[in-house]
Amino acid sequence: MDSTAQSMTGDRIACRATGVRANAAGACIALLRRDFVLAWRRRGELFLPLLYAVIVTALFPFALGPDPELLARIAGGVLLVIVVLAMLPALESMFRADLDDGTLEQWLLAPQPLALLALTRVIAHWLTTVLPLIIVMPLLGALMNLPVKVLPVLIVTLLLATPLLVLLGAVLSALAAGARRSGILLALMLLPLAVPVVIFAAGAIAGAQSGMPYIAPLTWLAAALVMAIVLAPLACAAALRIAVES
Amino acid sequence: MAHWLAMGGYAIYVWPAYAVFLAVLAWDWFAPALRRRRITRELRGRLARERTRNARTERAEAST
Amino acid sequence: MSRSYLPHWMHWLGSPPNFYRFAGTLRPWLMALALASAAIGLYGGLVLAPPDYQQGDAYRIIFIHVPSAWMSLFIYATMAVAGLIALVWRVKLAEVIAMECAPTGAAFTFITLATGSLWGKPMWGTWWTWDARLTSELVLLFLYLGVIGLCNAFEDRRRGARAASLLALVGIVNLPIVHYSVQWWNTLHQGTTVDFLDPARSSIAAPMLWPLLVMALATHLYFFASILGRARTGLLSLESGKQWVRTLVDGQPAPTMEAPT
Amino acid sequence: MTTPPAPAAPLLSAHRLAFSRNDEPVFGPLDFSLGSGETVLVEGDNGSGKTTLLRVLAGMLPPGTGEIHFHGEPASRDSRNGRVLWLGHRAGMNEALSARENLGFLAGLYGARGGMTAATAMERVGIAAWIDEPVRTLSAGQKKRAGLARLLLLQGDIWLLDEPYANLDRRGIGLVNALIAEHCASGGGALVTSHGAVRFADPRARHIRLDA
Repeated sequence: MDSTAQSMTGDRIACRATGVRANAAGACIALLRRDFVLAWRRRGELFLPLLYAVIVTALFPFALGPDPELLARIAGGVLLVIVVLAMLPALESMFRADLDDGTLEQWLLAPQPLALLALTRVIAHWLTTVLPLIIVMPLLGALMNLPVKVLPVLIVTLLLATPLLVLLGAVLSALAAGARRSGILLALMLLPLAVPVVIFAAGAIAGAQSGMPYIAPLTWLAAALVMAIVLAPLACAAALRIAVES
Repeated sequence: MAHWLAMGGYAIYVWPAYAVFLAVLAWDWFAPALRRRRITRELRGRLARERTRNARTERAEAST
Repeated sequence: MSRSYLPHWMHWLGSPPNFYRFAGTLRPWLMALALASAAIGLYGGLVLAPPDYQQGDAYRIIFIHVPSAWMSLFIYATMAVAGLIALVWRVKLAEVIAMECAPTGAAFTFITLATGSLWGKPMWGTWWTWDARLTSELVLLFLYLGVIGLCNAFEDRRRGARAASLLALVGIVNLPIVHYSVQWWNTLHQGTTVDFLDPARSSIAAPMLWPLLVMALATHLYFFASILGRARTGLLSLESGKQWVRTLVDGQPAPTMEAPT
Repeated sequence: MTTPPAPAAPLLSAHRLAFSRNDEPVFGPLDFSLGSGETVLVEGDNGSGKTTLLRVLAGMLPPGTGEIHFHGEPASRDSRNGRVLWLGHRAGMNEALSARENLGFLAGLYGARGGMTAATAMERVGIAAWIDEPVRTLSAGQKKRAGLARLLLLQGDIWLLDEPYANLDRRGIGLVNALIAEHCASGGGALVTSHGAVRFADPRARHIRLDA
């Protein structure tokens, strides 16, 4: 860390003399690195969503009976819903700590656009809390007897759908950060926004499962993701400004 | 009249629908009135307390 | 803030005491008109209009169901516009109106769902179906509840109003997407779709159409009367420290000065 | 540090600046400017709007009426960000990370000053030994000092310091005054709030008095 600061200092002297501001890429990398260090320090917490997903997945066969065909038929949708539910608790605390300790005030005055920092935070959040869920998908798929040919489609779907959900969740999390309590409120706010995502994701998975074309819903998801990458950070930044105002 | 009330056999669907409509809108209409009454009552209490407080300090000032 | 380029009357009306008085005068008239037109509309719909040749008398739910559905969307749009004004210009009145729209909008959305369910049971044989329109309406109800919940979760009501306004704006981008996606989803799972007798079909006969339109007028008038009353109450609680509220509440001039310390 | 030649616009200036919360005036209208090398002390009792004034200047609250200029440009994200450093009641540091990690991150956002590292900044504020401890374990005074280290490390010529003396012992207060003096000597400026209990070192500092 010290050496980074040292090496940064080198460029900054030049920056200062010419009046050039700290660059955006460097800021994003610094934020990513910080969030990774923080996640690593709390790595125990990162396992909780995984554990949750495994437990819930394991409950389904008990509740529905071990009929492999039944499980195979519902596996895709069930796993999708489990991933969405497992993502929820972490979404709530996306900005809360930073608001409470004053870090957001520092974000607000940083030379970089607030939306860029918010987008970087979304990326860090997705990589640390959601990616592990996607990585264990083959295991969960096996528990649910998911047909092997569906697994790649499921994973691609999740790779498109979960960033979208995290982007939407970031806006809501920023909105709720200034509030007294959130918890169930975040789920209530997320539901309407998540409906289209879940519909298209489930459509792609169902298509793959029944041998029908699944490219169209994936394309819609991808288009929505591109749109959200542009718009959601802006909304998130506006929400963070409201949260910091007091 | 009874024929009309029967709604061609659909009375158990039609009239509850109208009842829901009226009940929900009645709630919507009267809820703010109740809230308003609570607000004015609280405010009146606050103003009364303020007045007694001011009267007391004025008396205290007069006596010193 | 720079509100000076707004028309003069808007500026005047934006002042809470002015709005309070103006709304107080207008409200009874609007409500009287709403009740009168509702009486005409209901008489036309429940008495004059003939039974439907397919649905018998069950279709008479249309006279409240469809106006409520229209209102649920109209109020959402109103809320979003007021929310936008609240966010951009920070007009207090716009914040109040945006937030007071939400309960009434939720009420109409709930009515739409409940009456739709009561209509659906005899027509489709089921209380609920995941039809595109019903599902969108349900999502709309959740949007309203989210706005109400977010607004109330804030200690500072004005900040809560602005946060909830932003949520309302996000929701208005979301609504068409929801509607489209639900339609797509519904055609995908064709088995669950029930033959929906389109209630707003344009081929509706004139004796049925005019009561429907009069009822739509009545609900709009009701909404305007209701939002004026709600906004009055909202302003009263938000401005409770102000002189005009104090004079209004107890008729006597309030103490001009805090107790000297 | 490079300062523009003499007739340059002040670092920060406010013209008829006023703020109302819920239509109750909080402060103002105020006219003041903060030139290069100057310190402005904002005094007033609790509730007189000192913190609010600083938050308005920092863009965390919308200005009610009036104008704010940074380096002669009307206040906006572009004219403000990267020039202003903010020290508020909260440290602006994550409790689970060490001061070194926090400072490293913020240096990534703001850029670090020439010749300054997290270590040298922490050394200067006298808590070098705690640089690798989680911020959670620092005392309130040490957190404040860590916040001062942030001011030293990061680029930005306008310091907005909200109650920098709070939680500090006598030596800490001396340190704050010394840091402000150094910052001003190198061409920066500082706007400092204080509820008046602390004697401000620089006799040339200008004062703004806010009354409740």
